[in-house]
Amino acid sequence: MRYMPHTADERAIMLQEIGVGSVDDLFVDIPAEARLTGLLDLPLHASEMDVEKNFRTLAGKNLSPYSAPCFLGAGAYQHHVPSVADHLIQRSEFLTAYTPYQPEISQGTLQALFEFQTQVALITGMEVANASMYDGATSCAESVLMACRVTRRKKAILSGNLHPHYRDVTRTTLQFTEFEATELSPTLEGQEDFEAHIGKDIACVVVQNPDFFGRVQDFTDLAEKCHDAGALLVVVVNEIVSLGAMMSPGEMGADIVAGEGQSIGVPLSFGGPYVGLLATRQKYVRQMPGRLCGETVDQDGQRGFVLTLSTREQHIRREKATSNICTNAGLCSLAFTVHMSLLGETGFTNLAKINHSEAAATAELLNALEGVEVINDTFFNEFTLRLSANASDVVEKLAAKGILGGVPVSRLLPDAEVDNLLLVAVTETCAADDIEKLVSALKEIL
Amino acid sequence: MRYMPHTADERAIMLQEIGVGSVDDLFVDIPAEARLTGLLDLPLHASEMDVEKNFRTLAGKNLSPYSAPCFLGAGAYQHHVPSVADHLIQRSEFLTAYTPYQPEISQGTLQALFEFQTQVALITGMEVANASMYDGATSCAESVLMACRVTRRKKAILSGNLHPHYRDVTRTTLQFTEFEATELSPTLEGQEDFEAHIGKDIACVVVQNPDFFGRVQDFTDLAEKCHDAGALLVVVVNEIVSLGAMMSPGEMGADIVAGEGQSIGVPLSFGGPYVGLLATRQKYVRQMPGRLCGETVDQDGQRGFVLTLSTREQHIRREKATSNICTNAGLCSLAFTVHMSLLGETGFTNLAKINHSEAAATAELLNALEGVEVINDTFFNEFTLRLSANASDVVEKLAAKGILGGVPVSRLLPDAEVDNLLLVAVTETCAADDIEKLVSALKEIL
Amino acid sequence: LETPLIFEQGVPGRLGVDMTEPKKVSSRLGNTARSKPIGLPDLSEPQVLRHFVRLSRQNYSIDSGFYPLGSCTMKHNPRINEKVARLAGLGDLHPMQPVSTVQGALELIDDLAHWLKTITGMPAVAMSPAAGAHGELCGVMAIRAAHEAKGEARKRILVPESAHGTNPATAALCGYKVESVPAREDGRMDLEAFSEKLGPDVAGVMLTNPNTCGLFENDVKKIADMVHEVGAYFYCDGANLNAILGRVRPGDLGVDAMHINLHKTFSTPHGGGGPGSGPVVLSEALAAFAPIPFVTHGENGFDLVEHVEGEASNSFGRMKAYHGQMGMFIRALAYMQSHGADGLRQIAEDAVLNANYIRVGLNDMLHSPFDGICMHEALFDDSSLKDTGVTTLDLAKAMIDEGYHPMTMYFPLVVHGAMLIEPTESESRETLDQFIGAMRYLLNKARDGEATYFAQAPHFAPRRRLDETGAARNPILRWTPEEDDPQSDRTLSAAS
Amino acid sequence: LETPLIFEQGVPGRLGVDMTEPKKVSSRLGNTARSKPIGLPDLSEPQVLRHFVRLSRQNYSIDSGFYPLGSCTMKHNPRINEKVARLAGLGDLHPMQPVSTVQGALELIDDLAHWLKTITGMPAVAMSPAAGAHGELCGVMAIRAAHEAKGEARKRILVPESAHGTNPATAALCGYKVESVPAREDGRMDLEAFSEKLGPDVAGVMLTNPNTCGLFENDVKKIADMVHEVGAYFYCDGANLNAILGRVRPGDLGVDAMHINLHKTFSTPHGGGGPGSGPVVLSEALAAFAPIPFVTHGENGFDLVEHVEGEASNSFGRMKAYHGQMGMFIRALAYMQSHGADGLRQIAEDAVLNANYIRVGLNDMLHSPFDGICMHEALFDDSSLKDTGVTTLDLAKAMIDEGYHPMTMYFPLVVHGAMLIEPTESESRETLDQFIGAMRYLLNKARDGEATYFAQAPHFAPRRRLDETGAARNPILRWTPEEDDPQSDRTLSAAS
Repeated sequence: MRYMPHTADERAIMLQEIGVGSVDDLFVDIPAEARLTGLLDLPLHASEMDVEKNFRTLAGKNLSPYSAPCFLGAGAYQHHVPSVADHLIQRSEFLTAYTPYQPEISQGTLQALFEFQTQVALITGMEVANASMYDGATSCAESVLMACRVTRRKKAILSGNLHPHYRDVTRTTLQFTEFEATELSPTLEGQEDFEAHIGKDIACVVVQNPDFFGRVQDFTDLAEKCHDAGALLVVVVNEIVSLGAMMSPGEMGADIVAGEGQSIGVPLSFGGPYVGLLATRQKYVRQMPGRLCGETVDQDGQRGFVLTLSTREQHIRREKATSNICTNAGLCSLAFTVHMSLLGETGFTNLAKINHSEAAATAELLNALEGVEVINDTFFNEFTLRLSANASDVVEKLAAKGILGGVPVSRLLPDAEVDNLLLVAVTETCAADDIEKLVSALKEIL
Repeated sequence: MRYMPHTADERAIMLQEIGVGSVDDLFVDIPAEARLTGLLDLPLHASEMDVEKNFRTLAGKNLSPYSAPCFLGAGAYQHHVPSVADHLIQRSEFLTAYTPYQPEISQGTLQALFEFQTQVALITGMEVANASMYDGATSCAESVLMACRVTRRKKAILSGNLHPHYRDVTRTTLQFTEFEATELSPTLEGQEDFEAHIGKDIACVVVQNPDFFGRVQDFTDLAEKCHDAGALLVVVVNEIVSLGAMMSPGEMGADIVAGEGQSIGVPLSFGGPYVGLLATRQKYVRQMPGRLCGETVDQDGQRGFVLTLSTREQHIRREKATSNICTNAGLCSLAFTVHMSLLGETGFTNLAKINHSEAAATAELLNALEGVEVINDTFFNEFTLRLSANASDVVEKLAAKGILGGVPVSRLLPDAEVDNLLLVAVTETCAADDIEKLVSALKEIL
Repeated sequence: LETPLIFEQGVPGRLGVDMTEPKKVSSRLGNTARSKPIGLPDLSEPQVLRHFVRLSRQNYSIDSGFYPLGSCTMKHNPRINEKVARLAGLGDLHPMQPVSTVQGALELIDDLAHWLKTITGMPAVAMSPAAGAHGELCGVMAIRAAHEAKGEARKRILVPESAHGTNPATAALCGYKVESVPAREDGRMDLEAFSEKLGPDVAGVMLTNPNTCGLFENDVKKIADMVHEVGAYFYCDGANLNAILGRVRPGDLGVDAMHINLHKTFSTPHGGGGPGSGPVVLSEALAAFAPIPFVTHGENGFDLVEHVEGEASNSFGRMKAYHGQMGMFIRALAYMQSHGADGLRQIAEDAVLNANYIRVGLNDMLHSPFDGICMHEALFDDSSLKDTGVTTLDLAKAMIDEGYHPMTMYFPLVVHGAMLIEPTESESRETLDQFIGAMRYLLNKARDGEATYFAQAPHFAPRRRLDETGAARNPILRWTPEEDDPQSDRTLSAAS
Repeated sequence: LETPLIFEQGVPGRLGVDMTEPKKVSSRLGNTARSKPIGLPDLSEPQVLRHFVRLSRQNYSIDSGFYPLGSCTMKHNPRINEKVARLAGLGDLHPMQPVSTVQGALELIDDLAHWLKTITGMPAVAMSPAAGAHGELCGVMAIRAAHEAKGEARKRILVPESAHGTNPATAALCGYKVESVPAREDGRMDLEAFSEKLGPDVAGVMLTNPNTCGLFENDVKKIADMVHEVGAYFYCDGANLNAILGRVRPGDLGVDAMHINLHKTFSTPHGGGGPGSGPVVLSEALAAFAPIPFVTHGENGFDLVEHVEGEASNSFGRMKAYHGQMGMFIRALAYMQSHGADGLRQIAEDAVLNANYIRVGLNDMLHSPFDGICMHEALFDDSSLKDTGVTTLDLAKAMIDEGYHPMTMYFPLVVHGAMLIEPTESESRETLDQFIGAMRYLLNKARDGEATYFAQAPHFAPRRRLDETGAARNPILRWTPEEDDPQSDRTLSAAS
């Protein structure tokens, strides 16, 4: 086996040094009746060549969005990731390093995390951010827990237009705690009436911007109402590119931003691993979950970085920790940092403008089709269509033509009466002829 | 432009520091009438995303041997290259380093070259090797020039079964020198009669093993005859994997080995870049072309490596240099070294055995088909078929079925009457079902 | 050479990514358009590349040296795994593609599930947890859901003293009271104490096996029986699965739930802290409560169950967006296929062999708190350093100068000044011999009274020892532009 | 940490690559089967990976720092080029596939040829030369073939003193006598001397433009006319093409042949010494003599001409196996497309801007042998170091300690103690300022009489100065096993 160095001779010598007769003697603590004697019922070891073939075969059974016009969004977005980002996360010193608990030999990872935290704070308009969470949905759930700790209250209000997965995960996370969530119903039109629910027992209101249907809103008023009631406003952003063109949640008065950072630097990868963002105000930092990297100096007075505030974490606080989360999204946050560094102010804002203008132009084209209506008054790079036919059927027909035409709303909201609704995302990766193909295919189908 | 850092403001400041009014002032030495005023008639700059798309489109117009059963050889062989090799040559410190003229900060490249030279010397059975040449064909031509320098004679004899490209390149290289080559005719059967040509004016005899048709021979006798006449024996090896199973040229008495190292570590890449090997006896080292890495010590007595014997090279000897070659195959030789290190003695010899046994088994299968005859008495992993039809036609028909079935001999030897001959190579990458597909397709076609 | 922060570099207007001009269309952003700058620096591509290459060179990594890091299973990370994870048609799939267009992806998940179930001898596996701790959460939620389905409202979870901190943190997140069970003299859980704490209000026990002292809990079956007898469930922390692959199946030991750290045991890799992936294998008793989504196999190929209804009606819910850490699944499956049944068993054998080789190589100079054979990691305490003035921390930092990553220190908590060394199966005997030699050299040096040398270590790292206390007291968690009002700056970084 | 040779590691039988067992078949090797071991070491995959990662960390590279290396054009190497070169269907094509299955590959070559012809304003290009020197060989062979076709047997090639050493070496390989033309005071070729040497037996002139002093030969058109007047051809060494991209086309200057170093101007990259690629653009007069193979475009798409017959009947022959350095073609084309017509021109402008910025930043402390504006590189001589006891070499080695690769030294030969600095367009003003600062610091230090410091430099590199003389005197060009007879060992390494 290419990954293991010992030859039979070496093993024999080592056993002798240890003073046992056989490998079995090393496993005597395993109850005799449970010890396996034969091999597991699995294939034997395979060469690298064969392993590669196996995966090529599996890959061949999928339709790659790289070879098909792709208009899929619903919380995960196809963007062009510069090759430098993927190259760098494969560098041995990043890829195969451990969690930077030994700062003297981990400044690379640590400084990159410090830069990540700063970038996330800047784009969200918040004061601080942590070193990443699993994904946007878990970040959302953790934000609610955090808001409950901060306010010492037990109830959260979840917007009906929060991504259904985020709502599900928050519900799942809260179900065995002392906290609970009031979930509003999805609404296609008009504002949600949060006021009716905000009371002195409310820890936070959770909204999403752009929301699940793609609409964008200014939540400044809501933030004020929350603060008046002593509650926090949690703003979820799962298309982080939108922040290049939109007012930041911080500007709107958000107290916590829970974001999905996949759009920047991270491949779609069938849903994971992604990179959860969590940003907040400096004063809440000790209630914040997850890992934090801080600036300090070494013995010689040189600037350096360390993981810090670990007293919030499980290693020390155990059952009193702020959260049970122990890892972060490591390489994904590094990819985010590299991609964001490449974009810079100029690139990030321009990318957002391109996404928005392409989406706006496409929406107009589609809206002009018979049997298609764009229901959004506002949006960033994703909008909802009402079709004259069942959206799932249409999507299947498009797929048969090699087009990934959108996400049927009913796939995520099966209980709502939304069978004809289709989410369509348009990013910089949609070329003019991709859009043309979609338009003409929809013409044929509808 | 993402690769260039200056903004317009910066350029203006820099021009001011330099003391000129405009960029044009930096180009005043160009004759006015030749200065370009507008842009070249070429597309404007493109984003990384668009560039990637362009190349995906081009790639889509080719049939990848990864997705087709592939039996092509004729001097270039598909082998599985471990992912570690390709990963390492992409490491910044190898990929973006300059030629190691500053040894203090180039020990990585230098030690790898020293290891390369040793590996090549070991597998060819020679005493020393250089740090690589452009490819096997140029290495062959340089070997002839070297033999002429060593023997101070002017004539070379080229086997008729030398790869036609190698013969062509040698002819091209010699054509304007004082040296000349006698080219024997290709022969499908029997031994070539070198003796008739070896005289006191002959600098070297050049043979290939396995030869162009795939046959293998022991050249020990020929080496003796050459040495008796004061000539050198040059042995060309373009399927270097064969050396894992065969007597080395050194054992046979070769004086120079010119090899193509592509099989180890280097992708097919439509013919280049490859890695030329050149190995010889220590006593001829100062007549050897190309770069050499040698062991030495630094000021503190630590072992280190440097480029050495540069007095043979153009920087110093100018028109009296041993050759005009200035670069080596750098990254390709590194890939070779990594792959060979992974293989080791056990792996390299086993790889050769697998190639040979797969080829032998396939030859038997094919020989049993109607209209197919294997003409080789001996071979390593490639052999020649005599078909009952035109080989080029058969190859086109196979390609239409998605099979890369072999190389028609007539593509390389258009003048010989060999229209029905097909070269078939079988390596470890040919799976059982690939071979089955070839067999059944040939059954259908013939 | 010092590497400034990315924010301390760049010039406004410089480009690192080329793009076309945005189309001119009327904005659909309503009243939310951004009016203020963000404050990101503009750099060219070469600058960014060089910045991160330089940063990386300040890191230690497995590819550059040995990591004797107990409890972390820092093993070789094969490059083929990275390669296949990036294949077109795998790495680039959108999670919401029609299932008809992702049959290969679903097959892959199903295939990985099969390997995990076979390796552990368990009937079911929940694939979506995103990391080990997330897997723990999954397992304990399944336990709580199972109790609730039976109408039982149990209150307590028992956890051994030596447990990872995530165990109690997880139990607390599921509303359980955590009770700690002491260890015996031999480093295993005290069965008597355990038995005393066990009762009808205990929901489950969370045990790591092999435990964090590197020892196999040889009473594990008895423990399982006791747990089941009171109607509780047995959660096994799978962090140390590496030691027993192919030698024993947790399912045969009575385990009800166990998470598997794909980034440890199956090398997906660590990546400086993530991403992880923590599928959870479940017993028959808990299988019905598994989270959504999961893959099923029907007439028309593979399908995804994405909602809590029908066959998922007992599911405790959804743990993350989409279907799991696919990128890690690909790498783990490639790793498993590469090893096969024979290689997996060899992993465990060589990991345990290597740990014992180190134990024996050092046990005349370092004291083992527990006698006899260890599993995949060798545990020492700091009694040998007594009176030398050198602490476990000092010794660990001195290892850096010898070219090694420090071992795990001060964990498990049950051992004084603990040093936990896990070599993994990846390392050769030469490397182990060199490491043992270096450790012996340092221990001799400590005994020779060179405490100052140790207190100053590391001497040759990119940084000397860092002021971690200061960092925590006055947390500076982000860069702030200098031109900002220094007052507000100070407020920002000094506020608690 | 020292890195032993790969041959000093490993244990026989260890595996770095897994394979199946060979089929049992009767051998077809005749009497050539290997009977002796080769002597290669056996290592595991992690060992090999770690070995080369460690080696790499002893290298300087563009990605880690600035390379002010004159005449070498060490610019940014984009990663997208590496990515597209590895696409399935490009990087994995076999050169002998039926042309019907490689239409995209042939289109790519044709497309690159179009870019090269347009950039240089030349009607034809030979794609197959494998490097710059190989390209020179191609160009001079075409010149000789053209003369021979006219029945002329010319004897001499004229080369300026400042030429790269490959120029005379190449001319010699084509059977020409090389004559050197001196430089004028202003660093350009002496036209009078040139005119004197010119005559009907001159086959051609080889000129580098911009020349190796970093200056544009402003008489170039006159030179071309003079050359053509005597029936000779004008070869231009394209090593410094970077400086004039989009500002002037060699074809408009009367050039007959010029090689293009794709690994320099188009960044394919250097790779520690290769592989290169050196296509040669040719004038109408020389086009017919181009080497085989070449791509043509017919009714059925693209085709390859692979033999010297028909439309290739004047070809001087084949220069290498197969069709050229395809891997480099892909990277170069990606680089060109990324820049476009506007970016290519910007390259030249910024490269020249940067060189002049350095020239001006140092010219009060270092002496420029030639006055005025330079092109893409700034040339200094060592007169400023006179009496300091510091040589150009010492200064260069001291630059290593400041974090820089040394500049090019002692080239061109026409300048005493030459220092040739080529920053390229990739570097930012901040980097140039830092570099100028470091150089000024060192020059002040030299003037302050710290010659010993310089003589000892580098102090902080992986190695101190190496004994190059010893290496050449007693060349040890390979590892030899220690168990070998020491006598034969000595023989091996000491023989001349």
